[in-house]
Amino acid sequence: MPYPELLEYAISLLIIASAIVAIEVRDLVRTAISFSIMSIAIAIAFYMLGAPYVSAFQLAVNAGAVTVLFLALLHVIQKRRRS
Amino acid sequence: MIYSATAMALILIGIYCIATKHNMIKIIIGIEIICAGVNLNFISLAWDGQQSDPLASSVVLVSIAIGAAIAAFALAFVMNAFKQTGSSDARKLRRLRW
Amino acid sequence: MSLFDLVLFPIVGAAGIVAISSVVKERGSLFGVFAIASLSFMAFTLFQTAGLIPSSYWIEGYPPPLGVVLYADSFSLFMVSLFVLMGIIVTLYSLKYMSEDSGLEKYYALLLLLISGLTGVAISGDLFTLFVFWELMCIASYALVAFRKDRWEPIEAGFKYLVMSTIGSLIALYGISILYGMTGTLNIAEIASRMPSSWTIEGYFSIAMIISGFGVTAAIFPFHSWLPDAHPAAPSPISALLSGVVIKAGVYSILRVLFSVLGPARYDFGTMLLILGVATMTVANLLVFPQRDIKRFLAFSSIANVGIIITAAGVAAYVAYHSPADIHVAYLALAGGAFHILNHAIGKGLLFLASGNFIHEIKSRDIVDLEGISKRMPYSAASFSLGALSLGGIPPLAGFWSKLIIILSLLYLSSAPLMVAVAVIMILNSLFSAAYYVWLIQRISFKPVKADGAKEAGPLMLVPVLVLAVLCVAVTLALPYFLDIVNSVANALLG
Amino acid sequence: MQNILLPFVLLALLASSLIPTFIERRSKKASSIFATAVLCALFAIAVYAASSGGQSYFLFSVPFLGEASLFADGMSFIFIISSLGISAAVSGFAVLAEGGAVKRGFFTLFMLYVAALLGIFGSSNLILLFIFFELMLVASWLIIGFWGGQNRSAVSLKYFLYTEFGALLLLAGILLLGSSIGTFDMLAIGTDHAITSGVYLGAALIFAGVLVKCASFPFHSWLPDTYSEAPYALTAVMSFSTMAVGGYVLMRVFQSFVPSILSDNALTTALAIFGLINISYGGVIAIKQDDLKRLLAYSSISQVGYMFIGIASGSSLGFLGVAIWSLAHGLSKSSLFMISGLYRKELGTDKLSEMGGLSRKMPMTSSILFASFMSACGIPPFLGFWGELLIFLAFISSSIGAGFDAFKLAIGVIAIASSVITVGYSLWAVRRSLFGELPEGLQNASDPPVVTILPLAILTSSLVAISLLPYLITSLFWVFVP
Repeated sequence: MPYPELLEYAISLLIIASAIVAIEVRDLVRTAISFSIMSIAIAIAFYMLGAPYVSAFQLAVNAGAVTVLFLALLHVIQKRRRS
Repeated sequence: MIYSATAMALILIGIYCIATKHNMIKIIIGIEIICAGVNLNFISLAWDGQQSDPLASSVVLVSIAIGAAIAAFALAFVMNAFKQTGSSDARKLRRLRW
Repeated sequence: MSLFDLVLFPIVGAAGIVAISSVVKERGSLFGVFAIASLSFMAFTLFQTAGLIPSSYWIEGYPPPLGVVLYADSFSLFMVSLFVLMGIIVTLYSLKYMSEDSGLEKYYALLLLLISGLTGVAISGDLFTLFVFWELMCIASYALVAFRKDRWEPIEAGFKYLVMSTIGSLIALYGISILYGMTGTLNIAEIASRMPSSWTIEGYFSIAMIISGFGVTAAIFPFHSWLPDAHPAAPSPISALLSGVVIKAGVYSILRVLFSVLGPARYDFGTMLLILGVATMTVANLLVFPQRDIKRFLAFSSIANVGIIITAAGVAAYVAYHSPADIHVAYLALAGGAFHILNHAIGKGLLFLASGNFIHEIKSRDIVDLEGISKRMPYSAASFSLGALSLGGIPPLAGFWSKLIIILSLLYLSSAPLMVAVAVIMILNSLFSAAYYVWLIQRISFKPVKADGAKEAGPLMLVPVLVLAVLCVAVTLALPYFLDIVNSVANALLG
Repeated sequence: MQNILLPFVLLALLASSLIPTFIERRSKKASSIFATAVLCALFAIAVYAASSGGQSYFLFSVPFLGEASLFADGMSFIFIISSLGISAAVSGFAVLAEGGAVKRGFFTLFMLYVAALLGIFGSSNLILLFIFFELMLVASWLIIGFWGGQNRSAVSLKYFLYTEFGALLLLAGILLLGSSIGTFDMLAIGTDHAITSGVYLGAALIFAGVLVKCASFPFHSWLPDTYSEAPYALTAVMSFSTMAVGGYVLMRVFQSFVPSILSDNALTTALAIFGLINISYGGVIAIKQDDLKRLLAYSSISQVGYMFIGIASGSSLGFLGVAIWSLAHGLSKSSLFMISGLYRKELGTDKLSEMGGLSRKMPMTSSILFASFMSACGIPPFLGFWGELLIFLAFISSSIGAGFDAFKLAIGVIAIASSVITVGYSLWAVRRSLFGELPEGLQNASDPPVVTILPLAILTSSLVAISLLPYLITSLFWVFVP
């Protein structure tokens, strides 16, 4: 077996834990960050499963672009709400 | 196999989130979590112990892109709804019967 | 000319519209004409393809089972012809109906993308291509539902539609991934041949995922709740397209995956489909009665009609699994279901466009405000009544025949108590639908006039409605011809 | 025998039904005159067609339905000719009495209605029959909805729902029967079929559908409302058609598809019991009515009973009786309904309590009214007598012929006895309207011109004429298509 099983369990746990944090935490910025962590963990899982290109794409799009999109939206909303 | 289980857990978490949360942004996060779960399932099923099937990789690449597009689209809806109700709470949108 | 052109023409058209719009601003009708032109090219291609089925197409150097494959049999072409027909009629109708809106280049481009996505779903030869075009179709329809984004209703309905439909398509993708895990491929023909010959639990799990996933777009009973919001919120031509063909794309995908991939002889999904179909039509028919908004009224009736189609598919699958000796009944039932797809597309398109004429004139969707409108808008109202009678199942109009075939196939199996029960429920449902459509016609025709200032719609809005009304009648006159077509559809699905 | 006449009659009627709407712009009277002319001409053609014997004409073939033909044997021809004749008389009366002042589009729907009737009586395929059945329903529903009385909206919906319910029962029965036997085409039926549960259930469902359509006892409540709200021209034809269609469908299905079911005791006894209930129930309610139109409506419910008893006899003699009875009922009821329309127009009322002594003021109308009521009672010189005679003769002989059945015999005897009720309400209505004191308001009442009531006179005299030459019908009835 090329990878130790323990690491797989750890990463699965990280994915699930960060997903739960992402939906349960009240602050939306933390939600976005937690979502990003989940995406990174999934990217690691992709890499371990022998799909390095997908992993890179996942990092770029989900952990990067989508999270930035969320943060930008939150920023706009908060700015509007203040004014 | 463990990643398939994780994928299923992610899908359930996502559905739970959409069913119970009222914030529109949380709902979109839920959709993205489901999307991530489905992708993970694909890749985990493509792995036979030695190598990964390139077919699944190409599917997941496109699927990630589609997920991002949906997120962008849904966030545009949130912006529009926010312009009208001044809130991102989906309960403000309950004039329609769900 | 190849299958690929079918999908390509509308996409190129959409790109062309966007390109033109950067030069010529705010010329809605020009974009509309452009859209009609690209759809006409598509129809032309379709005619050329029609003789060559079943045919497949793949990009040079990437043969199946790995590469992207387009595949068309008679079921695919049947659906594509419906999409093109409704697309052209709706675009023609939009020329006048949407002329007061702004951002029409986006409207027509999205309309073409929607048609392209629908077509792609119908002619894809592997499940991955199907999913890609599915998402293209979904995103285009979200945008079109929320096209009038400065009002609250389209935004809310669109968001609700987006959330539910996206979950649905992701769940369907999950089901597809399980199929991939079982066989290691996504090509439809390849999966079918690699599938284990007896049933497995994963197979049933993926069936459940596929039905509930695509079932959201098809508006099957527990997942239907987005439809009565989204269809009324859209502009009338888009409602016609959504109710007429987009929900049929969901039905198509369910049937394609269940029948061509999983196989009705291996898996017993017939009972499941029967229960879902009967529940869908009964619930929706009961929910039609309290509606006072004409478009919600029609939307609920769309759900009921999907229930009828799903029931027909359920009968076919049930027969193929439980009593293969009676397989001719399965062909009959599927032919009835396919025929109902056609009739409902024409009829519901007609109803939504005709009600669009009323709404355009009196600016209200309340049925009370529509009372007696037939005195002022006789042609629209007469066409509306024709469509309503057809969907209410009054012979000799089209809707009667499809219901008749389905009920007949149920009664051929009258030794099975389940089938008799379904037949009874279906007949009761026909009574319901006839009742509420007649009630609607009564309000529109027999009551004293409420909207005094209304006058008949202009030719650009009237012609599409009249064309559909004529089609409603023509289907009856050319019944043997259409029966041949739906028979070949049933053959394509059952092999 | 392939013969073009029958499809010609039907197609001519369907095609010309659109014309009245278009020629109305030129002259108000034109549409009704046109309709009358077409109906009269087609009546003549139909008579000629009947004289050349039974016939069929292949129309089309649909894979799962089998072949569909237009087809007429003697039984069909009796009904076809009578529906054409009665509707011609009714539209003629509308021209003469109303001066053609009927609303735009009325005659289009009216001719469609008649065409649907012809289609029902002339279809060989049960599905085709059902289609014409629904066409009849839609046409009459639209007529009531557009030109009915005050209450038309609610009544037309009630009418539609009841009849649609009946039609769906009929459809279920047809489908069940057809799928059990294997064909819907009565010309393709081979030998007699075994009575399976599917066939039995199908026959029972068809019976239930006919009960609704004929407004038989438990499902009768739509009929009085509909008859009193509908325009009288439609009511006059409907009084013939609802009953004739029901009887024809039962006879056709039982005789052509499953003859052996007519020897099934349970079904025929049920028919006879429904018949008995209808005769007495409808008659008793009719006595209490004050409104002439409602009285006639309840009397129709009562008359359906005779028809059921005739069918319950299960013999050709009984069927002949039913055919004659339907014709007699159609001739008399349609002139009665037209007279009630005339009363409403001339006297301003058709309440029996506000009438009386009209026999002196309106002798012609009164004699037609009297003759029609007498025919309904089955008094000899009128055609109703032959119908009633044959029906009871056949029923009684069926209950003692094949083995003595005391229960059925008792039903027959009670039915004969309860036809006294028919005589009762008829004479009571005649007494109240034609004799006694003339009320103040009606001192100026007088007969309309002779020309106006000419159609009524023709109907009534044919009641007598056919009664004196009954072989006109009986010889026609025995014609069968090879």
